[in-house]
Amino acid sequence: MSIATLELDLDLFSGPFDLLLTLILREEIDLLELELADVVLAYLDHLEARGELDLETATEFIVLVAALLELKSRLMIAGEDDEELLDIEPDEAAEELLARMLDASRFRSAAAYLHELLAREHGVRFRRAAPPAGVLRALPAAPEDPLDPSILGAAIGRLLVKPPPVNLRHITINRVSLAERLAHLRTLLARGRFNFEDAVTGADRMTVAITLFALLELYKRGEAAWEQADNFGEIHVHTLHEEVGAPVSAAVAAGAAG
Amino acid sequence: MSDPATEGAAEDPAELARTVEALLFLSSDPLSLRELQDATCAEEPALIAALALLTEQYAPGLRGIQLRELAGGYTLASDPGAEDAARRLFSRPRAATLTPAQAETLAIVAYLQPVSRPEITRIRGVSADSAATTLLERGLIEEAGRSQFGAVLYRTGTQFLKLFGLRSLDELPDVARWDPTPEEQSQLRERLLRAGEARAESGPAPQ
Amino acid sequence: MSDPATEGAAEDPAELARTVEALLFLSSDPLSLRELQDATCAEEPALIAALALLTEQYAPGLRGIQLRELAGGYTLASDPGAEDAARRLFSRPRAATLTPAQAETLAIVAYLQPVSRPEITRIRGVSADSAATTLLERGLIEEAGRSQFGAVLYRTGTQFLKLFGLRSLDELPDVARWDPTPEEQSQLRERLLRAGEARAESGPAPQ
Repeated sequence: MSIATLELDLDLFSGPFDLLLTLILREEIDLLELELADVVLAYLDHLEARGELDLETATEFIVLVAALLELKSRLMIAGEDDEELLDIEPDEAAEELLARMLDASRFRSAAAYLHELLAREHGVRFRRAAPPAGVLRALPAAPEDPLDPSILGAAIGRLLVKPPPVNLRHITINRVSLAERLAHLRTLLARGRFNFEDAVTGADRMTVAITLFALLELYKRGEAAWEQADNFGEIHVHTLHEEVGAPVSAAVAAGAAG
Repeated sequence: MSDPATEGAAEDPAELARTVEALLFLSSDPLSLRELQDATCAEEPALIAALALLTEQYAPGLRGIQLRELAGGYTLASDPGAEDAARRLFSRPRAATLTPAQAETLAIVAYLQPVSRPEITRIRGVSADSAATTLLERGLIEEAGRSQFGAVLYRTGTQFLKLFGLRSLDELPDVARWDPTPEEQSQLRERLLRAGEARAESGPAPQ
Repeated sequence: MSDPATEGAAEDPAELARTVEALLFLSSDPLSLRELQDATCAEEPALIAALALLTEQYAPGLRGIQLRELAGGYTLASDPGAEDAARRLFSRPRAATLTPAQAETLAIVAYLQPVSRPEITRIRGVSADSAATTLLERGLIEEAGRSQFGAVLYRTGTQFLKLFGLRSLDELPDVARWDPTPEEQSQLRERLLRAGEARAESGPAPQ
């Protein structure tokens, strides 16, 4: 499993871990009020119930919790009623954040460069075909180290697993669903771009949160991206992928509406 | 699609010949005159002239690649004179590993053969194109005709049994050992398709 | 393996060029000088002469096929001039378009390889899971063992160099080239500070 789907049942919040992160980033949940120890305990409970340690998930969890701790300690210091600290802290915090943003910006530029390289290769295709039958037949009988056929059975076993049904009822009280918000955003996206605020006009906090979650989902799937010129400024959402875009999305939206 | 520039280009026999050459190079199946015409938007006489030009360029003995006219159309193939070298090339030892995507695709072909590419995609929930092509290139799967809907069908290839040290397909391990819900009665194919579709739905986006 | 007939053949540069051409046609991966040598049983100078001959035959503008030096070897590829026709024939665009998330993930892997998924997430600030999965699926990145903490490590593979037209990773420019200018850095710093102050003023810190 991914750490994103870890179910939490805390005083302040119940739902999956990644929704918690979203709400914190959106400042819908005050990180200062959240007992991070409870999050860690919930994860340990989950590990115990599972009976095995998935190292990749564990690493991801530690990174995320460390980030939350860092953020929280920063908030706590900045919140102290101390003029001097207030003067210094944002400075240092900014330096740290700046270092991270520079790192991210470097690789965003590198990504843009890769796009250029790819564009330069536009229209260059490679032949991909099986070798002639005669050549294949003549190949040596067996590699020295044959693969274990059980990897094939195990692969089929994995493919037979059905996903658990997605259920967000406990946090949405059935009024708003991720699917519905996705459909809503895709309908708006059909226009090409829109303002996030317009997508949630008059909505309650939970709907806003689920809508934001839906937007993250669209971003993850390469359907949408956004720009925000200033911190706390307006969020402009635009469509990303013409290929994945209009027709299918429209069909999904229509299906969800009906 | 067919803007004036393309149309104009199609008039130049040398340029049309280059385009046809590229198409024949890329396609692993023979291309009919009709398919070439649709792709190049050229008139039939121009196309025939281009093919004549290519036939000259690929005259026997000139190249390591031959232009052949088969029942199904035109195709490029390696010169048989290079077969010894080709055999040496393909028998060079290579790491006998499979990526997870390749293992899944190969398992689907092994247990369900013949199986179509769209079926593999439905079961896996993601496109299997890259994995399937690599398996084809390694001779682990091969084409086995077309389904009634025209999709390419796959079965395991000559290298499959060799890679796993099996004598026959009967030696494939029984899936029951890894079955998460052995109580289900329906056929393996049905169950795989249902599970794949359920996974595709749980992720809300179209693929 | 190397019977006298083959040896003799290898002496004739035109014939060797034909054999090399056939091998390049058959192989989907670029072939290194070494691999060509092993397959043709030719001496290196003869092989280099044969490749020079092929390079002439495939000089730009002559053919619908290009001879390219990519990913540490030689390979044949279609001429971009045929792309419109190829798209009509295969009814799909050339495989590789990248979403911004995929491009960023790929850039991080290309520069920092081997690099783990949590590390990619840390740099990007958002999860790289689905982007990494797609890149894996398309063969642009591959697994490269595990970190000391057990996280899967990624590196780029041959497919990456091929599709991006690179001979080797050394051709990628130094990542420092994209460091923001001092002015940009100070602008960014100021903006961060302003945001921090805005927050300090507006947010009555909860107890």
